[in-house]
Amino acid sequence: MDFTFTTDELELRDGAREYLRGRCTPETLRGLVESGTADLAGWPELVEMGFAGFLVPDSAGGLGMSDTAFVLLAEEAGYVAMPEPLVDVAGIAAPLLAALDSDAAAQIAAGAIRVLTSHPLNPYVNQLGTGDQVLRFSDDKVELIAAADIETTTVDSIDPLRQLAHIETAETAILAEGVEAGTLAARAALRGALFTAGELLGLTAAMIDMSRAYAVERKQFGVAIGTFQAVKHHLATAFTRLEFARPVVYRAAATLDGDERRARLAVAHAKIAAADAATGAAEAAIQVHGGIGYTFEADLHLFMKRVWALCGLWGDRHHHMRFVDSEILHGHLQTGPATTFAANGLASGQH
Amino acid sequence: MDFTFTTDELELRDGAREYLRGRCTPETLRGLVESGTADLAGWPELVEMGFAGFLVPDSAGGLGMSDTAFVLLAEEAGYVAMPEPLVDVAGIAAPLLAALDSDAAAQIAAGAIRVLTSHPLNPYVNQLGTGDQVLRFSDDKVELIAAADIETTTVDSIDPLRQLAHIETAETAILAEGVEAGTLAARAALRGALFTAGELLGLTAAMIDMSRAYAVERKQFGVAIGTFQAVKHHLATAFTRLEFARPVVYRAAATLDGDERRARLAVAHAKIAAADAATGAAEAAIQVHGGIGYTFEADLHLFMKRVWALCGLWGDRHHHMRFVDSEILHGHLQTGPATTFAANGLASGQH
Amino acid sequence: MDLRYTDEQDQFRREVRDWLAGHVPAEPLPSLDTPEGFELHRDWERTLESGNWGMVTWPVEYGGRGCNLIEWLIFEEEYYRAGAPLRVSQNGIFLLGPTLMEFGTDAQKARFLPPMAAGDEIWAQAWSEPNAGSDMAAIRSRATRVTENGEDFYVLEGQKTWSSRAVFADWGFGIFRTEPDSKRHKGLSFILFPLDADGITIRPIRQLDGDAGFAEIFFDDARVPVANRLGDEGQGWHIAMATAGFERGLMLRSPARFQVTARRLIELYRQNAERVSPATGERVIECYLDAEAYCLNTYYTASRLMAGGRIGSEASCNKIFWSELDRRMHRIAMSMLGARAELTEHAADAVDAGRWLDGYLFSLAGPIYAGTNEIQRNIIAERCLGLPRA
Amino acid sequence: MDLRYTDEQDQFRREVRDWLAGHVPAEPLPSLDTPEGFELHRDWERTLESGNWGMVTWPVEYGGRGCNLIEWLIFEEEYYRAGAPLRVSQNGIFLLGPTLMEFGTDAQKARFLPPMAAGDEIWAQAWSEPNAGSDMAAIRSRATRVTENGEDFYVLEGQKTWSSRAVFADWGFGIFRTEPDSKRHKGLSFILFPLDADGITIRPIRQLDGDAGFAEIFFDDARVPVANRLGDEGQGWHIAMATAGFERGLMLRSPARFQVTARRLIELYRQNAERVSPATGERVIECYLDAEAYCLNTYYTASRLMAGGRIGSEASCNKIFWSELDRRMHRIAMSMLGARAELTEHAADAVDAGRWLDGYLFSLAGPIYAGTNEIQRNIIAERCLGLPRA
Repeated sequence: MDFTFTTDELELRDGAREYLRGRCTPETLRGLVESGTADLAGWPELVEMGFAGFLVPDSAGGLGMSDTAFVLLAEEAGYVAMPEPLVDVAGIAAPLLAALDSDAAAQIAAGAIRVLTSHPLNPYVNQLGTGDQVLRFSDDKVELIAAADIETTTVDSIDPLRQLAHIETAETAILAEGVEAGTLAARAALRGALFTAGELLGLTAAMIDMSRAYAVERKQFGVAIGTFQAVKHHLATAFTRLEFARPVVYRAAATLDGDERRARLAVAHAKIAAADAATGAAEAAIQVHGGIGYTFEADLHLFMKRVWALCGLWGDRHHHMRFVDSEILHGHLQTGPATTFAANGLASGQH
Repeated sequence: MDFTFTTDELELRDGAREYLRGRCTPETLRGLVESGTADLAGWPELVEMGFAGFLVPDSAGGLGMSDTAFVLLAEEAGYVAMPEPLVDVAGIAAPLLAALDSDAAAQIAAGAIRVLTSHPLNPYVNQLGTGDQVLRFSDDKVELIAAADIETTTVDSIDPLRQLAHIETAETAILAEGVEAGTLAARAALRGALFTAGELLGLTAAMIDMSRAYAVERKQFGVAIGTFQAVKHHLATAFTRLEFARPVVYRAAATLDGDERRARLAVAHAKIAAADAATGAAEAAIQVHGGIGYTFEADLHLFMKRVWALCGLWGDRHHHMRFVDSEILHGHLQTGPATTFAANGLASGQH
Repeated sequence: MDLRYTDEQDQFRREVRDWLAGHVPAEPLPSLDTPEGFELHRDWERTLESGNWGMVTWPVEYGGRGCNLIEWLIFEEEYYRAGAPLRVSQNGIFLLGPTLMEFGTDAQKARFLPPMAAGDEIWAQAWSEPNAGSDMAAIRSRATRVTENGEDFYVLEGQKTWSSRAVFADWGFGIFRTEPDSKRHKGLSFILFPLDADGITIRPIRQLDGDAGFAEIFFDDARVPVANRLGDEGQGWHIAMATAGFERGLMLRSPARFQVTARRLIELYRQNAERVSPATGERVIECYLDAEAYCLNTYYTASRLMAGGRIGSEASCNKIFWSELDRRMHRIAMSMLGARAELTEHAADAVDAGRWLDGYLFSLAGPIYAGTNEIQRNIIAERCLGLPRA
Repeated sequence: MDLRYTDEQDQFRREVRDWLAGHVPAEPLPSLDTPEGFELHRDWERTLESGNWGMVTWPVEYGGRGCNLIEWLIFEEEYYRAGAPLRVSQNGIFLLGPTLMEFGTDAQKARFLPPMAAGDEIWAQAWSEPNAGSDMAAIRSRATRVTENGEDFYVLEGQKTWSSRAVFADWGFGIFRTEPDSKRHKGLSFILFPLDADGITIRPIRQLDGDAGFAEIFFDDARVPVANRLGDEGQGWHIAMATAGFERGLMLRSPARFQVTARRLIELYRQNAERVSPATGERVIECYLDAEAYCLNTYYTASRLMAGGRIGSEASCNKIFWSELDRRMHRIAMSMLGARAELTEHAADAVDAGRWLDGYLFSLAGPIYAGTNEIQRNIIAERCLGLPRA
């Protein structure tokens, strides 16, 4: 039982943090918003940082890192509200293609291609650009489709850095069918929800930090508003929720490959906890900011909007809550002390 | 459309208030608790004040007041945590017996007898004393039973001023049977829930007032704790809930005799709103009081305990919420602007 | 207590309902924070006034019908029931109008009220300044009195912000420091100014949805006649507080608005009942009950006011209640929209044409504007409950 | 990161489980706040110690097993899983014990730790004073150093309150002003005193359930040897803060406690599923998830501490989280009990022998004691987030 990250993982996280906070600043995002397009010209640099091949095995030119470590990376991407489709490409498509022994994994790691995802849980594809490919999951097929073969309709999101599209297509390359396809789609959904939860943790931390900074600087009634207990308590509550959501998300990452139902339950908890923390923090943040938080002049809006979008992705709160309900209230999963890590240990009365 | 109390009603309320706050002080209650029994020797005085016959017609020696006015009286009784069974005797039994042309109504008004209630919604009879009678409601019978004919088992409540008993009996006088009995039981339930909601409003106001007084007086960190924003906000929130629960309860009283389903819905709302306000105020009050609120040394505990008891009486939150659910989400009752007072006016699209 | 409408009240309701049925635009108007939408909303105000519905509670002489508060509530119920457009003139008719009635001279009333009711002059509020948000007394903008060619003027200098409607409106009102070295609440005066005056510059502020719902107003040697001052010199704070009272009080957020939202929320729930989590239905019911409670509380207050009562600091409870209810209703709706919650009105797939998202954005401002809910809770604690100031 | 227990950990769990299965009383003990219950709980502590389970994390020399934090959590899980009695010695073993290890002399450790682990000396805490509740630095009780017959004593004067266990316990600990005119955090010393000493009077305080769960302690010329001082003179505040840190930190409320409550809540829901409102199930699930989160957070923190990390102000988050979760779980349970919620353990009809009511009462104290949650939120805001003090 060791619930810590390795030094390697933490160092990679620190490197990613330094890089992302330097490159993907609020000013950068503001520039992208003003230019009316999420310019993704920065992708090659992300590839160079090793992000694209983060989960691709060494043998295929990737970093061969763990899902746990990828959660840390997703947190950092969330913290800067990074617009690039990191979770799609590097978190879902790359390791899945690698597991299928597809050359595409190595190509992703090398930056030669970007593969996005289309999944029944998500009605749209995000950030689809010329030259990209789409891994499309459905009940009985997993297909790889070139952007060139796709008819798209643009769909407008409140998040100015999300570029959504409906896709329609006929020409596809089928990667898997039948039961295997269902298994792959379920796995993609788990990873999608887990890593999105990671991004939400990062967004939450960012909103708390920017609200804290504002509360220290902004004066009303002759003092910094951060001296008011109501402001303190809004942020302390948001901070507490975040502190307690983190280990929930990390646990889900660490047990992703264990017992299937337990993994599904852990991911459901992770998505619910991270989304609740993020939604609450967004409302606390705008309340602390006051009027300025309601405008394009503060950075906050970009982060709140991303939160609202991500809450609905890879299964919303209802979707995951219904699964927990079916297992806990209406199923037979044991609860209580000594059951939390049950599938990995003694516990749950086997003894 | 006139949503105000009459001058008469307000004057009666003010008289009751003055009387009750003078007679039923926290010291009185404390004495009753220490003596180990809710001494109800004060009942004749309540009769003299006209409380027992409040809803009994003039012709039978009562005050012939309205249900609306009785809610105000129940509020005052709640404000002082009065232990006597006012709602049972004067709010439910007396008017029901009067409507059945029973002599018992006049006897209640005159103080000759006290009639308590036993109802399927409430497992116990409260404050049953020698010489009292019990109006027992069941699905198909309404019976009047003398205490002398009742076998009782005492049941211990956390509220030291509630004296509960299981009752069992064979000898009864049947007042109504079949459909009529069902109607009477339903009416008793409406009145019970409504007037209990009134008591809860009074208890809520009392808890807010005593917390306010404590917050002004108690010093920590060199200042009155009422200067702290967290304390202010706890009480402001409780006060706001109370302000918005009051008209809900008053509306239920004013429409008790109107359309049956609407009346039932209004009472459900009243009980839910008053119980929620009271539960929230109790938690705010103990938090503001700190340790002292957790003891017998402060008055607060008597009021909190009464709240916890009353929340479960005459249908708990679940019971009433399920009714609202059946009407609003799963029924066809119209909602939206112009439907609130619908059964009394144009509205709901008849035009 | 009699909660039945009178025949006259039913008759009035019928009249409103019939008129609205014949006049409310079939399609929702574009946002009033766009140039096109603003003018269409102004047209709607003119249509309303053509039926003499501009502001029914005002005296007949100022374009009203002299309705009492219960009739006003009936009007509002029918207005929201009919899905009629937002009132682009709300800063004027709901805030400045009542203030003018109470503090204005006869000349001011005659000059300003009729075009206000007619939609010919749309008003912007100018309460806040960059350093005077929730701390409204920290006002720095100055109005210096000068006489030129025998005429008395105020020269306005300074900056206002969060001025709603200011981008497209005709007139603005706000308080200015008329006594040079005065502090806090003292030495302020309430002044009306045309937004197209020389020396006034408007800088639109883009709000969450991208529209310019409010603006900064810069004053640089802008001159207005002394007759544009409402009330006495130095009485500005007192008048502003009365106006803010109207804002927090009965009229700004009539219950019908929230009852419409609750009804739509019930519909949304029914459409999604199969996929949402078990608690959702009850959360929706709680919203419905609270919208009802808000309606009941408003009728209760209106009845008491009509019987000679006064509204006091408990108006702060109103502000807290409706703003938190509105945010909660939209939060629940957003949750039910799931992966489509992020879609704007421009997306073909957007549920209910993006109104839930739009409403959620708007609801987030509720606990902030017109005095944050933190300030309102302080007011309740200090003025209604007598807790000491810090 | 590897969230599987090792074979050794599984083996340890088996050992705990087997021992408890053979020793935990079949019937729940009476409340430890009654004379009879207190002694039965003390007996249970002796039974525990007989199996060497008194305080497994302590070094072997003081009656422990030198277990690490993960083993401690496993022990706690099995302890709560077995339904074993509350720890009447908790003020000693969880608060004073760790403090003694850190600040005590070897002689103090040898004198006090073994009887503490054995249940032979039960400790009461004496943190608060009538005017020093959440404001712990407002201590007025004095300890004046005197020498008589060549021996050095402290003469204790003053009053402590909210002293849990003090009615029946053997020893108490608290901080006293050793420097006469010192202010606030300065000039305080941490002193241990026998509750039966001359000059010490205990007045029981009746708590919500009617039992005397805590007491006032009056000191009137009570003398204790100087050797009863823990740490240096004047270091009292520093030591008390460390002790309070333990109280808010990992050990006082181990996750198993809340996981048991969550499991019982799920059972209660299943028994009442037909009659409760639609949202109840999801509210129960949210509690279950939060109890899991609390468990996960504890393992996460324990792992970090074992890897050399330190626990800081974020311990205040713990206090907020468990206390609000506990109150919420019991509030929901009370709601499900409906008309039987008011019944005490003495009522034959009481669901689950009145434990829900009892637990609800206890849970209401959670957000108050060990520093109110308001104070905890201030600490988080100021120390974790760097917001300025008022």
